[in-house]
Amino acid sequence: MDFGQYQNIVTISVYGSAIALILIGLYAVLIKKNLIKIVIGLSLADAGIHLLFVAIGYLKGGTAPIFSPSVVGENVTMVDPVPQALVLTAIVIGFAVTAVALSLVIRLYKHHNTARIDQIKSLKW
Amino acid sequence: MELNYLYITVLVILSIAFIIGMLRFIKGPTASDRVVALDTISIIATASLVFMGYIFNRYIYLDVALIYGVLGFIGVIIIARYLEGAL
Amino acid sequence: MKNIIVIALLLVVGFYLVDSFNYIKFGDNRLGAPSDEKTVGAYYLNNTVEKTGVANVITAIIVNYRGFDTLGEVTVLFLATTGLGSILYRRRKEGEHEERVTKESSYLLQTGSKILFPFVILLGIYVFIHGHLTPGGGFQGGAIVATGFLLMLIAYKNFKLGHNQLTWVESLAGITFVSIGMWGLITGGTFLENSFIPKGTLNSLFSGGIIPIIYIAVGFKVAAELTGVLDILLSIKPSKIKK
Amino acid sequence: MEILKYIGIGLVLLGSIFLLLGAVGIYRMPDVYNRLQAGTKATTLGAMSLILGVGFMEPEWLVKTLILVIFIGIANPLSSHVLARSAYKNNQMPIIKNGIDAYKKINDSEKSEEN
Amino acid sequence: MNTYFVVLLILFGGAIISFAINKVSYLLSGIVAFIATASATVFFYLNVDTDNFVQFSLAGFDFQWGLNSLSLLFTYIVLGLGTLATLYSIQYMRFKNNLGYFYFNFLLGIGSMMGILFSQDFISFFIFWEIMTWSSYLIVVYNGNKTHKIGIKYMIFSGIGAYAMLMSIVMIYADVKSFLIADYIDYISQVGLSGHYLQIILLIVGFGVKSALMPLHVWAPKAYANSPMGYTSLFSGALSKMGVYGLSIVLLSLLTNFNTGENVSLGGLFEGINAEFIRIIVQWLGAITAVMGTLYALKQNDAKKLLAYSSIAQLGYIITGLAIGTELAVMGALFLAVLHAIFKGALFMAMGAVERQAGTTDMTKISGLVRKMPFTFIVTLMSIIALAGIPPLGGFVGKWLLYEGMITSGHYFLVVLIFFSSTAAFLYCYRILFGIFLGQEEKETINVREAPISMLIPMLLLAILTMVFGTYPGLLFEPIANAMSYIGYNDVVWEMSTISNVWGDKVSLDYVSLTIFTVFIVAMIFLTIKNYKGTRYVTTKDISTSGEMPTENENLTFQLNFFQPFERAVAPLYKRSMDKIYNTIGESLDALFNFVRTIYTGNGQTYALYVIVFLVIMLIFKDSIFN
Amino acid sequence: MVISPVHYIAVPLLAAFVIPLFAKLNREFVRIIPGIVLLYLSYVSIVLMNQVSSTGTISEVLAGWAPPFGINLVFSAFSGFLASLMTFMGLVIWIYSYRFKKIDDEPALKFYVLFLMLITGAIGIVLTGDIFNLFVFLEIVGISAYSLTSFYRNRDGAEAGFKYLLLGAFASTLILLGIILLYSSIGTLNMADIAQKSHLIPTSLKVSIFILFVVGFGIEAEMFPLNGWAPDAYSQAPGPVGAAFSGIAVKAGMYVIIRLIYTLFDIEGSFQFLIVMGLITTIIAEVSAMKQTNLKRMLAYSSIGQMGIVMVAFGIGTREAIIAGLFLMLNHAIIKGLLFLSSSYLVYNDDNKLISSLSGLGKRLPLVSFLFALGAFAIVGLPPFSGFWSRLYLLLAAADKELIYLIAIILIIAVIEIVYYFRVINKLYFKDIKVKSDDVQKPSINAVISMSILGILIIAIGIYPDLVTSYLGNAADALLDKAGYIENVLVDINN
Amino acid sequence: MQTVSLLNRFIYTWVILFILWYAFTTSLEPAELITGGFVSLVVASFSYKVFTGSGLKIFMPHKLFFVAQYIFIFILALIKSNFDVARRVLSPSLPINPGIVEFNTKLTNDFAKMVLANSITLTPGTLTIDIVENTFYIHWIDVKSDNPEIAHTEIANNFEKLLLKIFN
Ligand code: NA
Ligand code: NA
Repeated sequence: MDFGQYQNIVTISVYGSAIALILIGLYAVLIKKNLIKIVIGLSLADAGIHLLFVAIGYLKGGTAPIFSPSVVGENVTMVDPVPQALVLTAIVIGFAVTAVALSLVIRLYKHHNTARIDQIKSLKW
Repeated sequence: MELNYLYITVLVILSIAFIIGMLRFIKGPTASDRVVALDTISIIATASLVFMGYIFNRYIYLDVALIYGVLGFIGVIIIARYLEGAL
Repeated sequence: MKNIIVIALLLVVGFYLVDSFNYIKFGDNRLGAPSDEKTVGAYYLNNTVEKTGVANVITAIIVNYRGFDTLGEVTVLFLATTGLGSILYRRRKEGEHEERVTKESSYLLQTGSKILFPFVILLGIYVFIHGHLTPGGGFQGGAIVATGFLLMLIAYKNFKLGHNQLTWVESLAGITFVSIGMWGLITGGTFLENSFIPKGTLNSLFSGGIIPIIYIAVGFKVAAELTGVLDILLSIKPSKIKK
Repeated sequence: MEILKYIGIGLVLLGSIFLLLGAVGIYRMPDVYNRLQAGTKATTLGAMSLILGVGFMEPEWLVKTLILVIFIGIANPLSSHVLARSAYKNNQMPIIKNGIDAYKKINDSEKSEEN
Repeated sequence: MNTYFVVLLILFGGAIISFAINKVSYLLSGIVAFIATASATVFFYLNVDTDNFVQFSLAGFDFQWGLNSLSLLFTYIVLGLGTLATLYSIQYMRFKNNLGYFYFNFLLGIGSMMGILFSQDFISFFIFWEIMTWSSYLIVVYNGNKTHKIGIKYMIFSGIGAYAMLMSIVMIYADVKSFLIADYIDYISQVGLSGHYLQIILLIVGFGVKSALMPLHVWAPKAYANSPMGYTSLFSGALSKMGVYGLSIVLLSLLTNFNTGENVSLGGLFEGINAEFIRIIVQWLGAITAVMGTLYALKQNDAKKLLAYSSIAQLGYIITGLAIGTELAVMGALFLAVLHAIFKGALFMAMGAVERQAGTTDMTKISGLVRKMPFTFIVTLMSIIALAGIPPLGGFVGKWLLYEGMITSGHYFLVVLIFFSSTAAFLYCYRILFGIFLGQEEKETINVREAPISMLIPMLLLAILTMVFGTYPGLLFEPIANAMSYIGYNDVVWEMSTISNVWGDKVSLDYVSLTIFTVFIVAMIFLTIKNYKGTRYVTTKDISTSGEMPTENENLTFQLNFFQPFERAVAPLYKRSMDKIYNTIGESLDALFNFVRTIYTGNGQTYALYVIVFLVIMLIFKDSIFN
Repeated sequence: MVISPVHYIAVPLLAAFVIPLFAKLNREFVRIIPGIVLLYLSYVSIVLMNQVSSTGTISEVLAGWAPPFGINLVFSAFSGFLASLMTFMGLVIWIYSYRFKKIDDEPALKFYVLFLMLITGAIGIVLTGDIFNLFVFLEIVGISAYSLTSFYRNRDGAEAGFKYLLLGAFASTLILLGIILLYSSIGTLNMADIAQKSHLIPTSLKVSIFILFVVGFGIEAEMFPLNGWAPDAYSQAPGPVGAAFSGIAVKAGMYVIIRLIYTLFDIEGSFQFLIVMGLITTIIAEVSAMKQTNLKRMLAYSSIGQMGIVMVAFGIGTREAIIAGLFLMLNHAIIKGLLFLSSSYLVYNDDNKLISSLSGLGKRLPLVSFLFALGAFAIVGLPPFSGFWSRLYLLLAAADKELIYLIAIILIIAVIEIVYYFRVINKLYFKDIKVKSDDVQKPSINAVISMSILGILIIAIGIYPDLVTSYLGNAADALLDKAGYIENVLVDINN
Repeated sequence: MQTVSLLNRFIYTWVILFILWYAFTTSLEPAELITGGFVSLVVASFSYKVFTGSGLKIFMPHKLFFVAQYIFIFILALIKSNFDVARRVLSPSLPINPGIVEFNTKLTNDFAKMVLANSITLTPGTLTIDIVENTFYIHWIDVKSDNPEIAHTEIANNFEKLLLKIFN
């Protein structure tokens, strides 16, 4: 696919939407009071990052970088494999962090009987 | 070359289906409605993946579709169980 | 008011980020000609098949070129399980039963799960055994296997998860990964060096040297760990917790 | 093999149309249960047909497409059932035009057991 | 092995041993401490050699240890007073807790003072300085409970002083590329003072804190008064002299050569500063310190506090003398520095004895101890005579020289100030004598006995020394003259027992001493005989007022408000207490700090917001931050 | 098998995977194995440090792929110094926590595994030569740290842990954004390669990437205003973990900031930026420390303040300043370690960890109190303890660059430190005893050994600083030698 | 049903899984087959107890015939039902008359019941909501009667007859 004169618009809209996802996630983290929603916000931001990874690896007309029998020896364009490998790692790590975050939310809820972050500040100053 | 028309036709239809499914997802009105929409969308996506595999002539897309199908199914089940209040 | 400030701040961040991508056009050919190898990605695309015998370049990167990352990543997951266990640790009363779901699921779901369970597990294992040939891999396969267990966990109130077996699988898989890495050192090469098992022919199951072996270990490990994580998360019921 | 290919094309077209039908179904029907009614049947047939069609067009892929078809045949109605049941348990009463609701008593007795 | 290392080894080693041995017996700690100081003293003076320099390298810096005539002079104070104070402490501290801790820090203090005197480079100077500071801090707070605020205040001021000094030292190193004090003096004499005033001022601040120079003195009175008296004698007698030692290096070695120094403009804060200006400031600060110390001393009811303020006043004279810098003034200052160590040491020891035997040194609570503690009385009497500067005891000589020095160099107004405080010193000294020892006995002090012999010996020795130096000041003039010639005062003239002024007036101390001494002995005999006759004593509280009996707890002794009329006269001076100013500063800082910490709101979301705000600021201003 | 830097990672990982299995044989293995590993790694440290000082930087290729195509580890005099320090601190803290009283068997397994991984992650950060790999290790540190912070249920651990996680997740997001921009602009992740190619990035973009990294890693390095998590985490984590945070984890964050500025990017103004941020961090932290009533929290703020000073040192940037910075890091690890470890016993039975509850404990816990006081003396920089030398070095470095205001601020802060540390010492020794002797927790023998090792080190380095100064000098040279770093790592490519 | 031996059930599971493996790989290379045999053995070993209660008997030829027959009528019903859906969905008036009916089944086998339930879901106008013991609850888009017998005949009869043949 060649975007020709629309290159800039495509660039901004593709990266922009991934970045928008990140910002929406961060917005949730900064504004939502509910701990669960904050964790969801973090996951959203993560998702945006993952999208961004995939986007930077994309190459016009590229396919999956797997030399299966049907493509061996043919002249195919493949996308950059590195971001794809990185994003896998990032996803797994994101999952791990989310799991820990949720477990902490559970503990907090148990301890404070609330899931509102602005009410959980016995540690301050 | 005549296959191009097929590609475009099928992809257009699937896209419309996808969009209509999304509309229901957005509209709701209840959580259950949204999950129903999600279920439908995931089936459409699975089928689309298979067709994309055909277009790009990459057999490996079938695996992707299969995995996607399984995860979509179990995902829907989990949400359903959650709505039921079982989790 | 706070909303508006936060939105304004985030918009500034967004502006600068989008602006940064001005230098990096979407879909641009940054890989360059194969010979000048402007990115490491280009090098991988040009050399992986020849040098590792692995069809799936992503797998080659994950397991070999950047195998050290993957070792770390597996560790992160392992730590998440451990951490979860520590954060949510609770001394069980005598004979207390672990309750993951509060309501029995429908008869129909239970029946369906019985049939789909081995299917999903087998699919997962297929995915991580063929990680070097198809788009799957240890993580995806492991995740699918874990999903299979998850299906059983939410369908049955009293599904017995062998915690001992999980520990064994998890540990042995981890030990395998590190040991293969160390074997490279012991045989005089580098850590994780892919040298002591023949590379095989491209696109056959037994190809890629240590890559599929490691990926299988990763698959088992991820499967066990994710299952453990899901199990712990399911067995906590914030709604029922009394202070 | 040309025949198979054309059958394949037919199946693919048919499948995609039914998938669209399923989507329209969940959009138009008035409540969860009726949406499921329409959605499940059409999407199941649609997906099976499309995938099988691809299998016919690429005979080498047939075996794996069959697996997908069987999986969808089992999983899709099953998920619809689980969704319907969960909606009911979640107190989303179906539109009942004729007053016939045999399931209500079961649900009510379960509820009272819980309390 | 080198003399310096051995001395330090004995002292620091003794510190550790006496700390450890406390577990065996509480008496042993003190004995070990005494043995350590005594043997260090003996060893040191047997091997002393001013030409012996030791060089070594540590942490990439060159260190140099050695002795010169000036530091040798101060070693007499440290080791002499140190030995006597440890001896005194054995009995004085008996029956108290944590003696291992006490002697450990005691010896550390003596050792580090010796270290300071050995140091020919700034860095070891500073290291020993700091050890001296914290070990003395640990003793200041030894008495517990009420002392912790005093300790903190001491530590804050010491910290300010030490870090001012450290700042100066690192700036010096950046200029000179050497830590050797001699190198710095050379360097300054070559390049001039211009551009180095900050270094000098900071050094003065550093030494000023220890020598309780106004306005850095506020820690001193309470710290002196609340430490165990055995240590206070050393604290006020020797430790404060380390400040004097430092000041004498700054004022005499660094600044004297620039007496006529050009008026270099540094701009801003240091506009118009030159060497002379600094010296004038220090002279005045010294004099004001003397006056303020005296005024506050007058107000005290507790003899210990009184002496503490008096120490500050005395240090003021000494500093003024050093700052004036003429031969006579310096000589007087150094003479007073030694003498002050002797008589103030003796006085604090005496007060310690009173406190130990009678339970308090509050002059409103006790009186008439002369018959119970005659030797302590004699020591006090002699020391006070020395303190007040009355012939024939040593203080007189010092003051004489000082006045001479000030008058001949034309500092008339300073003379007035010093003279005022000197006269006032006579008043408050009289008060100690009368308040504690003379007057009627109180019934509370009926069972009081004289202090143990091991406490009396050091006190008496010191008292005798005041007399010896009063009669034969030449014994002290010799090392002082050596020290001064080391600094650069050539041809210092002195005689064994005659002091003279520039107009040729001479005082032959032999005869003065002899005369006064005879009178004194006669008076003593007379008094003793008179006492022997058994007069009836009425206690101060045994008074009958017209019809109304005062209650027991109503304090009616004449000691109370002794100087009330005088106080009223100088009341405005008291109002401008430095303490209050520092307290106000402290409180405002406290409020500010309390505000700052609320940045940490405790809300995780706020912290996350900080991150974004920071990120945004960085991004917006990235061109100006990272141009 | 030749000893190589990868042992630092592989051996502990192997151990972490083995521990759950061995725990089934005998519970004691759970406690012992981390110790054996850390002991072995200490041996590795000694061997490698010797090797580095004789043959120079070791760049270890992993998986047989020469950088930039594979991941590599760099054990230079600089990174090796930090790795060795972390290993040593890990060993000492392990000794302390062996028999950590409140841990019963089941959580003990988690504790030791998480603890070992915290150290491993930090060492990984320091040794790795790949920016994404560094991120992975950062997450290892992160997950271990979040879990350890919320280890105790009877404290507000979960709250602290959540805040830590929240900011940690922010950090990850920003760092990943930076990595994305970096990779898409120069197509490499290898740090030496980045160092070589970073001039190819348009300046504006390079600065943006740098800012993303600095903010991200600044969270770990406790830079103000990104350090909101730190006081909470330090004060809520179990005592040995607090020591590990300040002695090990933060160092890793600081290391990255240093690498970014010294090696990866060549950005004008970044040194001054570090000085300013360091000063702000220090001032605010020390001022906050002064107002604390909670002992651990006070130590936490003090720790942040120290890291601010470290930033200042590296911001000055001369060889002398770097030596000072490294010395500060070393001292901070040892001294803060001792303070955290001993304070655990001092406030053992007070859930609020109040300073006021220390009254007179000097009598009840003489050794612990003594060691705490020793630590306090050392941290405020009194001679003859180790903290004095590092501060002196820093001041000299600042004076050399004629940063007079800097000297003044550092020394004013030192006075503030004196105030709040001596307040605690006063409480310990010079207040009436409030606690009954049964109510205090006597330190176990291993805790005594561990704390004594640190105490002895503080005195030993204080009296004879040359014990460490030569290492510090080599480390500083290694850090400054950017060309050497690139050449060492990319030897196959460039030749 | 419980009379079927464990070995029988195990082998059945193994075989099914091996077939599945082949479907996944669609390769007859020995390496794949050996691996598949081993993997399906392992998976079967821990899942055969849940996977099946009836074992190998479904492979008997006459049963396979019934299976084929069932599939045929099922597909017919499925297609029919889709046209039914099309009619309802596309008609502007949405002609529906929904309700929930119940009926009892004679089937005893779990799998059989599930197949029946799924078939009902996919056939015209009906959706299985739940099965409690032997009773099916069906959402019927166009309720003809609330009588269980009539509902049974209308909805399930054809399938059930064949399923009884297959699973008994
Ligand atoms: Na469905
Ligand atoms: Na149906």
